[in-house]
Amino acid sequence: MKGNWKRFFLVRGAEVAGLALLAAVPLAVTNPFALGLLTLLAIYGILLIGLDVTVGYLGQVNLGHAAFLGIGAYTAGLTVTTLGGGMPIALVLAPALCFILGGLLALPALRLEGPQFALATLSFSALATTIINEWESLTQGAQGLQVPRPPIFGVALDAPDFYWLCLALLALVWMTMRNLLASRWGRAFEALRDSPIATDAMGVGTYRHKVIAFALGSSLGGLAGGLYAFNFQYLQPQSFTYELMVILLLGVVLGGRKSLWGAFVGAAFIVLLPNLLSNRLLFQIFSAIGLTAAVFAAGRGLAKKTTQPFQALAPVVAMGLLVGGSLLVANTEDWRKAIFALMLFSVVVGLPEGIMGFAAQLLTRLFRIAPPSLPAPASLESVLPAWPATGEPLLELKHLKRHFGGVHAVDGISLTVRAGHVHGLIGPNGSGKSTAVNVISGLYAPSGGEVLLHGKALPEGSLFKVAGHGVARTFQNLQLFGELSAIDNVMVALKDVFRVPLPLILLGLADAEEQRARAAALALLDLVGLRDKARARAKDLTYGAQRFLEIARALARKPELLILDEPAAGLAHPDAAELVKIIRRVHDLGVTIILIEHHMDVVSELCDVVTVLDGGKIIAEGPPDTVKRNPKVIEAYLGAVVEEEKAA
Amino acid sequence: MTTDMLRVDNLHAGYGLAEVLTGVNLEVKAGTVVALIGANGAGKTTTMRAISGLLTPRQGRVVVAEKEVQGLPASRIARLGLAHAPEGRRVFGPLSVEDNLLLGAYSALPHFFGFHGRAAAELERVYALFPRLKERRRQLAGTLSGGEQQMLAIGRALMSRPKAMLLDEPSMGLAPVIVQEVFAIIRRLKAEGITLLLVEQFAKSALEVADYAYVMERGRIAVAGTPAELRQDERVLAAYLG
Amino acid sequence: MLEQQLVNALTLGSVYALFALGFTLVFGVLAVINLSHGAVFMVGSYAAALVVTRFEAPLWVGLLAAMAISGLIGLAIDVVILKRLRARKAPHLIPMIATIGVTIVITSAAQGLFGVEVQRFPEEMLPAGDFTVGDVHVRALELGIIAVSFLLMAVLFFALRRTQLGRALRAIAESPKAASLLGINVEGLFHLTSFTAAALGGVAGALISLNFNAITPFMGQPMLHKGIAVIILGGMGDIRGALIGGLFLGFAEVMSKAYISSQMGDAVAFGLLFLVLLVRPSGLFGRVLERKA
Amino acid sequence: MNPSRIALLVAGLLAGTAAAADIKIGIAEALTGGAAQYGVAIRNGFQLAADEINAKGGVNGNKVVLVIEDEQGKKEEGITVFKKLIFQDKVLMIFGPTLSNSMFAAGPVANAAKTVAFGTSNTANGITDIGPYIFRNSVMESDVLPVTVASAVKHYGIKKVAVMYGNDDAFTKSGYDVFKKVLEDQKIPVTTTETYVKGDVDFKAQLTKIKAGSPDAIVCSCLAEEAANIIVQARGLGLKAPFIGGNGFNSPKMFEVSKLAGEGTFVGSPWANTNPTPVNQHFVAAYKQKYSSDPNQFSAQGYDALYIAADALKSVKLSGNIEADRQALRDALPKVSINGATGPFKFRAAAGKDGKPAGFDADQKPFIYIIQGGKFTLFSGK
Repeated sequence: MKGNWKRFFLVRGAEVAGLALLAAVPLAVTNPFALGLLTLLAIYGILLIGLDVTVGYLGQVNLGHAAFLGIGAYTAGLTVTTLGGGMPIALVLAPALCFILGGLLALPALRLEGPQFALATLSFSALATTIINEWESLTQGAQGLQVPRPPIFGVALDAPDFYWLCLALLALVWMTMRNLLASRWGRAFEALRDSPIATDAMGVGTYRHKVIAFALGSSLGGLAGGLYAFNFQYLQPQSFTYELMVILLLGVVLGGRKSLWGAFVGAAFIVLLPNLLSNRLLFQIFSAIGLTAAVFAAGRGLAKKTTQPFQALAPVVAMGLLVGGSLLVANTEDWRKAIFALMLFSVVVGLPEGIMGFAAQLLTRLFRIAPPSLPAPASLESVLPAWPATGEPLLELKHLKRHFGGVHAVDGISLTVRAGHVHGLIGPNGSGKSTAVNVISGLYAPSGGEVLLHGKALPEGSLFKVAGHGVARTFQNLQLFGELSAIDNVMVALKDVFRVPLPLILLGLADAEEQRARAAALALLDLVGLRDKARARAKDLTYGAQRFLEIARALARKPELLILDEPAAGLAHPDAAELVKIIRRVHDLGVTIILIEHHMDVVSELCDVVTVLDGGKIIAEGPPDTVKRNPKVIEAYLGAVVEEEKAA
Repeated sequence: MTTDMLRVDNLHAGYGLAEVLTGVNLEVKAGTVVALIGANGAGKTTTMRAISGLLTPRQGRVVVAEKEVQGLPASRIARLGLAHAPEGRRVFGPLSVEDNLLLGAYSALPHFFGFHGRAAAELERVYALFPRLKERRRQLAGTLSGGEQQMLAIGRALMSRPKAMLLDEPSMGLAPVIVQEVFAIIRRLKAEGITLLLVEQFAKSALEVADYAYVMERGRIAVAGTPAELRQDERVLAAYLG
Repeated sequence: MLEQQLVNALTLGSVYALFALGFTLVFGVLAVINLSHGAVFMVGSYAAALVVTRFEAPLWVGLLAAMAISGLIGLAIDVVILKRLRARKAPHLIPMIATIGVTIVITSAAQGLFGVEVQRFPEEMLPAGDFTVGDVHVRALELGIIAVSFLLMAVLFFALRRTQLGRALRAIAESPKAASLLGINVEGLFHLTSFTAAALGGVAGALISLNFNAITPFMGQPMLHKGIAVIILGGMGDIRGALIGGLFLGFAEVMSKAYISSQMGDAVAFGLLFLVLLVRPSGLFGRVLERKA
Repeated sequence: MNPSRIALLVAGLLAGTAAAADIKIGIAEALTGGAAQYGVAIRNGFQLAADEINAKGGVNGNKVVLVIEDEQGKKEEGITVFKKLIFQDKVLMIFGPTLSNSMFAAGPVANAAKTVAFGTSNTANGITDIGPYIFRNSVMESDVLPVTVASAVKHYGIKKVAVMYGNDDAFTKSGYDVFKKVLEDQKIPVTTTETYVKGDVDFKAQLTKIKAGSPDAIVCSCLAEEAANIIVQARGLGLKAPFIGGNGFNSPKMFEVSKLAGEGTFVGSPWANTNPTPVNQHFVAAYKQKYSSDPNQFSAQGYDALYIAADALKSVKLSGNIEADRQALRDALPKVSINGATGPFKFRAAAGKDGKPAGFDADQKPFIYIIQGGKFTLFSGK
C-alpha cells in the first residue's frame, strides 16, 4: 500500500500543486498581459482536453473542433446580448448546444473512417463559419459581435476574477474528465480506437460510445467557446477557421495524446510559446535548453541503441537550427511560425507520444512510481456462474448460407450444438468454418437460413446484439485492444458489474465498483494464467498470452456459448498444452464451446462432437475418433488422388 | 541440371514477439517440384513470406539461383527471378485480368510504350495455359471466381519467366473439382520444367505432383523425403489428423 | 446570361480540377492526405513568376521551372518525412500533421523571401486575346486552362490505364505488398508519385496564377480547401473523380452565386459536400477506403 | 508544469521592463498573415519616419524607439499584443492595429489602460467611439466615399450602379455599408449587390450577373488583391462600365498590373503619390531609397502618424511616470496640426455614441482620382 500512497501523493499532488500555483499567480503578478495569457491557457486547456477525447481516445482526426469553439462562443455571446441572459446561463447553454450539434454531426459522420471522417468534420466547420458569417441579422456577420462581460450574481469580474473562473472550470473539467476517462467509458473509447469489431463483440456499443465521445468533446469545445467570448469580448467568424484548427491539432500532438496533462502542455505550447518566441533572449534560452535535452536524449538513445539514428538526430538538428537561427536572426518575430513548425517536426519525429507521453515515462521511472496495486481476485464462481450442462440443444443452425459474390463460403449448414458440449468445427482452409461462426456471432448477416439460440432466432448481422444474448467469441486474427492493459481489456468486456450512472462517475464516485470490476477481471486473468501480467499493455504480451487474454476477455461476458476461432493457431507446444487446460476449465463451468481448430490432437482431446466442413458443406459429424477415420475427411484433408487421364 | 535453384538454411522468422520459424532448411533443385506440407499454423506460409522478402528473416540464409537474397526487399528478390504467388491469391481486384498479367512481367518490360509487343509472347504462353483467362482478359480481376483468380495468380507469376516460383495454397477455398483443375495445371507447369516450391494442405494431391517433399511441424521441418517415402510415413498422417 | 455562367462554371471547375489532380494522385497511391499540396501549388506560382520576371525567360520555361521546383519539394517531403512515417506505420493523423508543418515552413519561407505583397506576372507576358461568341466571352488563358486540365487528366488517365508504370501504381494502391512480389519497387514509385503530384500542383499553380495574376504566400490555403472538396466529391484517389468533382464544384458554386445569392456560394458548396459525404462517403468514383496489408 | 518553468516564465514576462530614457512607442501591425501587405507597408512608413526623426536628434533630444509587434491580422493577437505593449513593454502609446476588426477588439484594452491607440489604417465607422484614447489619421470611408461617388456620377452621368464587396471582412463590409448609404442618399438605384469571400480568385459568376443588369458603373468595396482580379475579369467578360472604388483601391501596383483594364476608375484617397508638395516628394523619394519599392497610402499614413505623435511630444514634458506621460501625450495630440505626406492634417473630435466620450478622427480632405493610362490622375472636377 505504500506504493499506492506515494503514487497518490505524487500524481494528485502534482495536479493540486500545479493548480494552486496557477491560482496564486494573480496575487503576485498584476501584469494584465501575463494574466491574459494565463487566462487563455486555461481556456485552451479545456478546449484541448475536449479535442483529445476524439483525437486521442477515439483516434479520429477531428477538424471540426475550432467550429465548436466558435459555436460555443457565439452561443454564449448571443445569450448575453440578444437573450439578455447572464454568464452562468451562457456557460451552460454553450456546451449544451455544442453537445447536441456534436452528437448530430457524429451520428452520420462517424460511420466514415479515417481521412473521410477528417474531411467531413472539415466541411462541417467550413459550413459552420460560413453560416455564422452570413447570418448577419443574428451574429452581425463580419463586423463582429461585441460581448459584454456581465457580472455573476451581482459581482463584476475583473481580470483576476475571470482568470480564477476559467481556472476553476478547467479544474472541474480536469476532474470530471479524469474520472470519466478512468471509468468504463474511457476504456470503451480506447477500445473502440483499437478494435471496433471486438468492442461490438464484447457487448459495448461502438456507435453509441463514438457519438457520446464526440458530443462530449464538442461540448467542452463549446464551454471553452463561452469563456473565450467573455475573455475577448469581441467575436468574429473568421477566428474559428482552419488556421485555428491546425494550431489546436498541433497542440494535441505536441502535448501528447490521451493525456490530460498532454492537453494542458499542448495548450501551454500554443498559447505561450509564440509569445515567448518573440522575445529573443528567452527564445535563445529555450532553444538552448531544447538542444541540450535533444543531444542528451539522442546520445542516450544511440548509446543504448533504443532509437534509430534518424529519430535520434532529427531533433538535434532541428534544435541546432533553432539555436543557430536565434543567434543569426535579429528579429525573431518574422520567423516564429517557421520555428514553430520546426519544433513540431522534432516532436512528431522524435517523440511519437508527444511531450507528455515522453515525460510521463521519464517521471514514472525517475520517481519510481509504482502503478496502483490491484485488489485480490474475486472468486471465479462469482465471476463465471456455472451453466447447467443439460445436453439440450442450445444453438441450432438451419440451412445456413453465406455467399460472397459468387463464392459460396457457407452453403447450407444445419447443425445442433448442445448445452455443455465442446463442439469442434474442423475442415481444410477455406472450408467455411470461420465464415460460419462469423455469421453466428453477427459479424456477417446470413444469405439464407436461420440461427436459433434456445429455439429463438438470434439477431442477424450485429455483433453487438448477438453479444447481448450471451454469445461471446475470440478472433482468428487477434482483436485485442492493443493500447489497453491486460486487465483493462478484460474490464471493457465485463458484464453485470457496472451500474453506477454517468453523473456519479463524473463525480468520482465509482471507486468501489471499479475495485469490484478489477477483482473480477483479475479472477479471469488468473484463470488463464495472466494474473501477473495484468498491468502489461496487450500489445506487449507474448503471442500466446495474447491468445489467452482474448479468451479471458470473452469470458468476462459470462457467456453461455463461447466461440473460439482457432485459439491454438501459431501456438508453440507448451502454450498449446496450457490452452487445452484452460478450455477444459471453462468447459467444467458448464460453458458451451464451439471450437474451430486445426490441431487434431487438441480437437480429439477436448471435443464431444466434431463437425467437419468442406467447401461450405458438412461432410461428416460425430465423435472425434469416428470422424478421424472417415474416408471423406481424410480425403478432404489430404486431397483426392488425381486421376491420370484428367491430368493429361 | 541438378543445381539448387532455391536453398534455405536455418531460417528464423516471426511476427512481433512470436517466433514462427525456428530454423527451416530446404532446397529446391532446378526443374523440380517440391511440396511443403503440414498442418495449419505449422509455418508454411511464413516460410514462403520469409523467402520472398515479404517478411524479413531474423536469421538464416535464402539463396536464389546462387545469390543470397535474405534481407533484400521483396521487389529486389522478385527481380532476381523469384516469383511468389501468395496465399489468398492477392490479385489486384480493380485491375483487368490482362493488366494483372502484364504486371507480372513488370520488371522485364518497358514502363511506358512498347510493352505490348514485348509482352505478347508471354501473354500467349499464359493464355495457352489458361484459355479461360483469355476469354476474360478485359474483365476486372475482382469479379472472377475463386478458381479463375487462382489461375490468374499463377499466370501472373509465370509472366516474368521466373527462375523459381513459390506457390502458396493454390487449392485454398476452392471446390474439389476446381482443385483438381489447379493440380492439372501444376502438372503442366512441371512438364514445362518450371522450378516450383508448392505449399499445400492437401498432402495427397501435393505428393502426387511433387518430386520431393518436406513436412513442417511447429516452425521447422519434421520429415523430408520423396513422396513414396512419405506416403509410408506414419508421421505424415499424424501431422494432420493427430 | 446562362451561357456565360456555364462557361464561367467550366473554367472555374477546370481550375479546381487542375489543382485536385496531384492532390488526388498522392492520396490514391500513398493513402496520405497531403495538406502541403496548397503550399506546393503556391511555390509553383512563385517559381514561374520569378523565372519569367527575373530571368525574362519565356512562359514555357516558367512552367517547366514551376514543375521542376515543386516536384523536387514534393520529392523531398516524401523522402524526408513521409517515408519515415510509412516505415513507422504511423496512424494517418501523423502524416497529416507533418504536412501541415511543411505548409507552415514553406509559407513562412515564401513570406520571408518574397514578402507579402501580391506578386504579378508582367502584363505583356500574358497570352493576350479574348474570344467572343454572341454574348459569351472567354479569355485565351481560360481556354488554355480548360485545355490543360483536360489534357493532363487524359494523359494521367492514359498513363495509369495503359502503361506498365500506371498499372504498377494502381496495383500499389490496391496492395503494396502484393505489388512488391511482382518486382515493383514500391518505395521508388511512392517517390515518383510524390514528385509527379507536386509537379502537377506546381504547374497548376503557375497556370492558375497566370490566369488570376495574383501571387501571395497564402494563396494555397483557399485552394486546398476547394481541392479537398473536389476529391471528396469525385472520390478520393480517382483521377476521373478530380475532373468530375472539380467541374461539379465549379458548377455548384457558380450556379448558386448566379441564381441563389453570391453570399451563399461557399455555403452551398460545403453544404453539398457534407451531404455527399453522408449519402455516398466514397464520392462519385471512389471506393470505400480499405487497404490491404 | 513544474515550478522552475513557471519561474522562468514569470521572469520572461517581466523581462524588458528595464527603464530607458528613450521614447518607447508600440507598433502593432499585421506583419504576417493575410493583412500583412498592409501591415508591412505601414511598419515601413513608421520606420522611415523614426529614422528621420532620430537622425535629426529625436524629439526634444529623446530618441524614438519603436517596439514592433506582429498582431497577425487577428483580433486575439491584437488584444494580446496590445496588452504586452502596454503592460510589459510600457510604451507611451500604440500605433495600430492594421485592420478595423482588430481595433474593435484591441482598442478597448488601450482605452481602459488610458493609453493612446492610434490607428493609421482603420477606416471603418465607429472606431473612435471606443473611447477618448482612440485616435486615427486614416480618413473614414464615410468622409471619402460621398465625394468619390458624387464626382463619378457627375463625370459619367451615372443612372444606376451595381455593387460588389467582400462580406467576410470588417473593412470591406463597412465600406459597403457606407456605399449603400451614399447611394441611397444620392438616390442612385442599385441593379444588383454581389459578394465574395477572402481567398476567392474567380469572380466571373458575380460579374456575369452584374453585366446582365447593365449598370453605368460598378461600386466596389474590395481589398487590392481581389480588386485587380475583379477589374480584369470584368473586362474579360466584356463588361465596360467604370469602377468606383473604396480605400482598398489605393494601391498603385494594382493599376500597373491591370493596365488599361482599370481605366476610368474613380478612387478617393487621402494621399497621392503624385502630390507635388515638398513633404510628399521627400517621403516618396526617401521611401524608394530605403525599401527600393514604391510607397503606398498606408506607408504614407504611417509616416505621417509618427510625425503627428512627434509633434505632440514636443509639447510634452516627459516625467518618467508612465501614466502621467501617457495622459499628457493624450492631451497634447488633439492640438496637433501638421503638413504631412498626405497633406495638411488635423484632428476632429468624434461625436461619440450616446454621449459617451469618444476619440479623434482625421479631418482631412480626400483627393479624388481617376485612373488614366494606368496612373492615378488627380480628378480636376470636370
